[in-house]
Amino acid sequence: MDQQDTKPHRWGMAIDLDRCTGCEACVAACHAENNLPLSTPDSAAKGRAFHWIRIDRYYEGAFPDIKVKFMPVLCQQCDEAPCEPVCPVYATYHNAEGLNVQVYNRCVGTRYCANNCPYSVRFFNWFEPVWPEPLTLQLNPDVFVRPVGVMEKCTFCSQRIKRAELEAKQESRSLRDGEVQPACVQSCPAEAMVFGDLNDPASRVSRLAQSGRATRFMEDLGTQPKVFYLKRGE
Amino acid sequence: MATVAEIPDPRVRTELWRPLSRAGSRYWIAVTLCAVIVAAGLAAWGYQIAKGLGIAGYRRPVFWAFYEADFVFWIGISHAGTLISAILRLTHAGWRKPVTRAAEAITVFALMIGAILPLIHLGRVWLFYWLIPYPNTRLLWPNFRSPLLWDLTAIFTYLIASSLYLYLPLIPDLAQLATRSRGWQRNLYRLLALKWVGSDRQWHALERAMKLMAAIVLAIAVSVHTVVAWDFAMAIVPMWHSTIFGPYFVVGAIFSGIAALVIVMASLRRFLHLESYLRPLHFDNLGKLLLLMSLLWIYFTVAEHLTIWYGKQPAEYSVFESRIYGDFAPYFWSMVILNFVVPFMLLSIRRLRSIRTVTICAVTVLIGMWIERFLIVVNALSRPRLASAWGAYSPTWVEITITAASFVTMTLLYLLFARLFPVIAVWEYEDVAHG
Amino acid sequence: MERRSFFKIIGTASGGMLTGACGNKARQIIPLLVPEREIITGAEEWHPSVCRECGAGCGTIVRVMEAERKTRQGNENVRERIAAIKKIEGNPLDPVSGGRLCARGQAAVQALYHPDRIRGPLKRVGARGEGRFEPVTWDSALEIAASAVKKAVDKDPARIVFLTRPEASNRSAAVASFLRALGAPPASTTGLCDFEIERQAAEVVFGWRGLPVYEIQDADYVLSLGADFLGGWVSPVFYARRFGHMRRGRPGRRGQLTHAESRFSITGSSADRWLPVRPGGELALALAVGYVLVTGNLALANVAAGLRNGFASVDFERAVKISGLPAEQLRQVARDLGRSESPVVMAGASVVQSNSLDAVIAASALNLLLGRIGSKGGVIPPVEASIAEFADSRAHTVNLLRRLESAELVMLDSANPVYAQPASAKLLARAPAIVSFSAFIDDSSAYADLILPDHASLESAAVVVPDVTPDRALTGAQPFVHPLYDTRATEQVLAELSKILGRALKIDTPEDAFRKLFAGNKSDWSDAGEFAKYCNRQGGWWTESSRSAHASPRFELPQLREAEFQGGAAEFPLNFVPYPALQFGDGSGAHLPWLQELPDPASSAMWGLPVEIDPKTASRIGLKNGQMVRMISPSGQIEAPAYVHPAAIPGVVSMAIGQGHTHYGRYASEQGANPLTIAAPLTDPQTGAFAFGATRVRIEKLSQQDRLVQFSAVDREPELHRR
Amino acid sequence: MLLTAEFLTADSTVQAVSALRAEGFSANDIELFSYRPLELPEGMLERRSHISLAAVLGALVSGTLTTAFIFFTQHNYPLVTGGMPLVSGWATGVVSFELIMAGAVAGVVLAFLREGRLLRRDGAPPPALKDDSAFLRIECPQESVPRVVRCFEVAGAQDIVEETETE
Repeated sequence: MDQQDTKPHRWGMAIDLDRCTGCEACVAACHAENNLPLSTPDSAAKGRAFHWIRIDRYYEGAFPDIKVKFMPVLCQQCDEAPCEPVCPVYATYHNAEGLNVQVYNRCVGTRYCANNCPYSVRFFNWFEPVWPEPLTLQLNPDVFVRPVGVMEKCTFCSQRIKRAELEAKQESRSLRDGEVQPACVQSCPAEAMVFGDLNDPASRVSRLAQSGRATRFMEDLGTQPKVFYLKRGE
Repeated sequence: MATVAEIPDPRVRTELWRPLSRAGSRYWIAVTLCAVIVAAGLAAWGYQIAKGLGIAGYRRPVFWAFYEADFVFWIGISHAGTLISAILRLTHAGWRKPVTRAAEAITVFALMIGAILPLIHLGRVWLFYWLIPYPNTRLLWPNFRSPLLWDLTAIFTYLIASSLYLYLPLIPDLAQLATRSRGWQRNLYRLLALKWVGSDRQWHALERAMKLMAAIVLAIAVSVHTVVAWDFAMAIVPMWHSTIFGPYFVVGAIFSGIAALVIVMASLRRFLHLESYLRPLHFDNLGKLLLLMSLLWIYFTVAEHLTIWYGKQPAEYSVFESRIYGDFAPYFWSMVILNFVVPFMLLSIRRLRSIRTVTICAVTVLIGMWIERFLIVVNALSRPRLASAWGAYSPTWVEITITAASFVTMTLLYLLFARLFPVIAVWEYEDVAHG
Repeated sequence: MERRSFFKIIGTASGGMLTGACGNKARQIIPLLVPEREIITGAEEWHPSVCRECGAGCGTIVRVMEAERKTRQGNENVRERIAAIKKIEGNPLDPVSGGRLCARGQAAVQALYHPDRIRGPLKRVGARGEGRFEPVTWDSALEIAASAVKKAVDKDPARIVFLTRPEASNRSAAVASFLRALGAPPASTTGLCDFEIERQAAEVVFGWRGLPVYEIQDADYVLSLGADFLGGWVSPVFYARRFGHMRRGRPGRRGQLTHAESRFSITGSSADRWLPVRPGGELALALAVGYVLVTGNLALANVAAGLRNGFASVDFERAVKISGLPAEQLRQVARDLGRSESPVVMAGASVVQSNSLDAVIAASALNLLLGRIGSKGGVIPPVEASIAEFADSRAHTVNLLRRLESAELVMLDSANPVYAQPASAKLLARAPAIVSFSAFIDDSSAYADLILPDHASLESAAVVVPDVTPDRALTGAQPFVHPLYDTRATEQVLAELSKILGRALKIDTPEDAFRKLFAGNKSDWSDAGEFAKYCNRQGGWWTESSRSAHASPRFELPQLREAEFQGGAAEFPLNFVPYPALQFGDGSGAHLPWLQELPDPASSAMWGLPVEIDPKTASRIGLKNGQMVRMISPSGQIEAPAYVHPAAIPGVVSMAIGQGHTHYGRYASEQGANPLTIAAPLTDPQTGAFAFGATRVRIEKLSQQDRLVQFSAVDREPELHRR
Repeated sequence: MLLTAEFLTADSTVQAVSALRAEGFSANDIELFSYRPLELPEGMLERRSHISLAAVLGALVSGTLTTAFIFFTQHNYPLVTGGMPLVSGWATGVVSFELIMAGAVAGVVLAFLREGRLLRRDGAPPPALKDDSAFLRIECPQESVPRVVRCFEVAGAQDIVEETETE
């Protein structure tokens, strides 16, 4: 019998801003994986477009000494998530693996969590999502299609975690580092994103999180995010 | 020693009860008009439930907007009655007597409206009962850490307490009315009179109960609006996360409550011909109160904004800047004019203080306070911490209809109330008029 | 029936670079098609495929699962269980994608399930360009097509114009042999994103056929000159992976990137230094840097005298002036290049100017000065094509308008000349016959007399020789889902046409291609069938191959000259730079909703692309974001919303290519403006490539404030006015 | 015996009450009926009230129940929260405060109903109140009737009704 996981996983991510090119492959990957509702020009203009992961861009300086800061922003899966205590029905809560989970079925749509998220990564289903046929054929059966009135956000591709864990269980082994990859991490051409178990000190993400370049986004708020950003170098 | 009142003057009763027996065609036209608008509001809500909240102007990042502003506004208005009448009752302010019931009725109606608005705002209103702790097999349980649940309990308590607070002193009047009316009204009054016989035991119990209720309701009212303020202040949204939001909201609530009361009184005086009961004295006193609250309000407003300006924390300052100099500046400055400049100029000069000016100020204050609620909700949300998520909100016909309907609901409820119940406590009034 | 079996590749987090032979789970034979009755609900299968959204030829793996297809047959709603494609990822075995994939590649699944795909052959009923068609049967469609071909052949086969995509594949081979059989000239491309300039320059400078491979992953200093290699140039996934490695893949060593381009592309954004060169000033920049290298003794000693003298005789002052950059900055770049241990210069023309070929030649020559040919972290020759026949059949750029002028028959295969060069619309309108193989009614197909729709690429068998690859490569795709509609693979249609015309045409399937490879190579495999099976299963064949690190330069250094522009500077004060958008490429990705809603990296625009104007010019005209402007060039005018781009070069306005399709499905039709509409009809004289950057414009502010839909409207962190 | 007398002025009512009290009748047996509250001199008809006690009791009961309810149900509720505590003192405090207040209100109202003898059907029917008079009713044994009547008449009662208790 192989060794079984004794300690729960604590999933985390490291994003190397020195590698990130801002190419948005992760954004497309997320749409493809997670059945994000399609926007239309109208809905996008009204601020109803969905991007669980987005590339924030901030220009700094003026021509010709100008820089742009690209930063992929997704749910930071905070350990002390501000979205959690405000939900009156426990629709957003922490699961055993430290993921900040949104239970779509339980959500009544107060949208308080979205207000209280300092990273603005939560999206609300203002309407029932529709896909013109036959685009529905693409929908990922592993991922719930969220109905109207429900909040949603990045899940760290929990369906992929689940699949990998089940597979490992079937084979009576523990998960290997890098075996689970959310869609964004998987797609990143510059390999700027690394996903893994923060409870495993040998995992790549743990080592990157320890590196001197690692910072967390708005750490001063005390949210204890599990996404680590590695600063750009010179 | 013994101060015993004179035997009542039947004229008072006749005058105060006149509206209950007579309703002209103008009344019914008004009721119909109001009912139509309220129905339109309900239809808009129904349409929103069918289609989704998206037909309103809501968007990321402004996840709360009109409905929440309306909610805070109406909960604020609800402080008209209970709080004002309780304060006056506890301080034995004799002039309160013709004012209290009018005020308490505002409370109950405003609370009813206010309590519905959170439902309108829900994404899945058909599941609202999931906020209530009840045994179930679906692992549903409300989160008592959420300020929304505090809200739920606070409003529940307040609605019950203020309804009873309105109802208890109404009982003697109902008992009298029961003897003097016919048909369904007689049955209604008799049912509601709870077999009141007018014994001194009952009068004594009523007096004791009302004194206690005044104290309790005062505590509840303060806590309710504090909890409403905490809906915002508990969140780490820049310009929401403020320690003075509790008292600031309470002050604003009393402020708008008095304004609403003045408007209601002015209307009652005009339409029910109660000139000899709602006298300039009452308006003058309420005008002074309004002025006091206006000063308190500007004090809190300055205190709130000055610290932000001086501290210049980027996230908060972004909101501040858009409010003072930016997109929201027109709203902010008109709010200051409506809530402070106009009332201060008209009310602080004694010569200018009249029923007309007090009423004008009340109207400006109501508008100003609605803008304040709108600013607090929308302005802060449209400037979240991350500039990349900033966005502008504009309402659609849905929110506008529902908001309009909320105001008309108040009118409608008042129209019906004034038709069914004496808006001035006859027994109390007699007491003071001849005591 | 063969037992259904799984193919699955676990994405491995590769610490290093090329994850060529990472540990995979045991792979079994892929079934060519998954029989629907054998699909298991909830079970996933991964099939290898090849991405054909651009010419890079990334190997992919495709996730297939059960889905329910709803159709209407007569008056009945029919639901059937089919195998459907859920997701596309990079194939970890493939040296190009390395298991990664760009946004366009991932969105390709929407082209398969696009609601506006053509469902069967169509015959035009409306006027040319109107886009009204009626369905016909394949038999009659083939007949009509055959007679059109016959008519053209009878008249003059040289006047058959076949436009196809810029790739080397079984498709290009089929097209080539079809045309050869007719005696028609070879197929050509529409001239956008086909990198013809770079190919010719490599031939001239190094004597290489194909695109050079830049080993930036091992470089310490990269100067990329006009090559937006992270934003879509040549092989974006390939180079992004190498870029990542250059930056942080080598502990303690971080490569520097200096990027010269006349707009702030994402390559410029990711660079350590961006050199905002004037449009058309790339040649001057390359020559000036070379001049400093040569005169500052930073170049190799043993450089050919001609080259050395060529650079030494550059008029440095004038070159600096043309480039629009400070002289000191150019000197610094040259010093950095010269002093770096392993520098490399990437030469490209993401935006083609009238002097782009010279610019790419001069920039490539800098690698000769630095002695970076074939060395680690330098530039290495393209590998020998795995199948020469495919490589040889690649379509090249021609002077499109001139060709169309006299066209007797135009055939369109995934080519959209009306969009790429809008001036071709009126030529198409009067072409005697047009046959399209497009899967969508696009701008050009709207002119076609007949549409013989191709399968979506995920439904067809294909085998592609990638554009740029470190190893010899052949990447293939088997069809593993049934075609949704009554479409036919274009190779097959061409064969059928040939048959009707009485000529035989041999079409290579991936199987054939791999068998051919086996024949041409010694390998461990005992028989060709087993080998082909193996290739099919892993999605292709890649092998290390030796290459000669030798360059045989046979060229003269181009003379310093300014680029040509249409429009006088007085009347048209601004340079106009239309550029291939990251999300849409040459515009062919615009019909996919995921790409439409992908926020543009520069402006965050969704569902539309703005004109990017620098803040100074914008404030002079009084523009704010979203203000509609009219851009007027000597060739025409377009209207688009403005985006005040903080990093735009003053006097240079740019606009991404991709919107403004007249026809291209519901998501792209009549959406925004096509910047190429106003591009000057200038071409690079040697290659015939469309110099779409050679335009000058003026801008007029329009009164209306149209919609600029941005996901993030704020592009700077708030500057607080501390009042 | 129940004796009910009608008085036309407040003063005469007070006079009657004080006379009765001087005669040694218990405040418990005397009851006044009027359309409006009549203020009697301090201690003349002291009515002991337990309404404040009821308020405190109501508050205590509801406070205990609420806190226990929140605490126990949350502790026994099998909800996974990944370490987030289900009970937090501050939040429970806010909710408890509101429900304590609700309990106090309930206590007040229930005590009011009880002390005011509202909703009761027992006893003799109350006098039919008139606009311009107050009624004084006293429950007394048969032998005291003349004393009561005298007190009434001295104070100026209009009309004295004598009835035997029905139950």
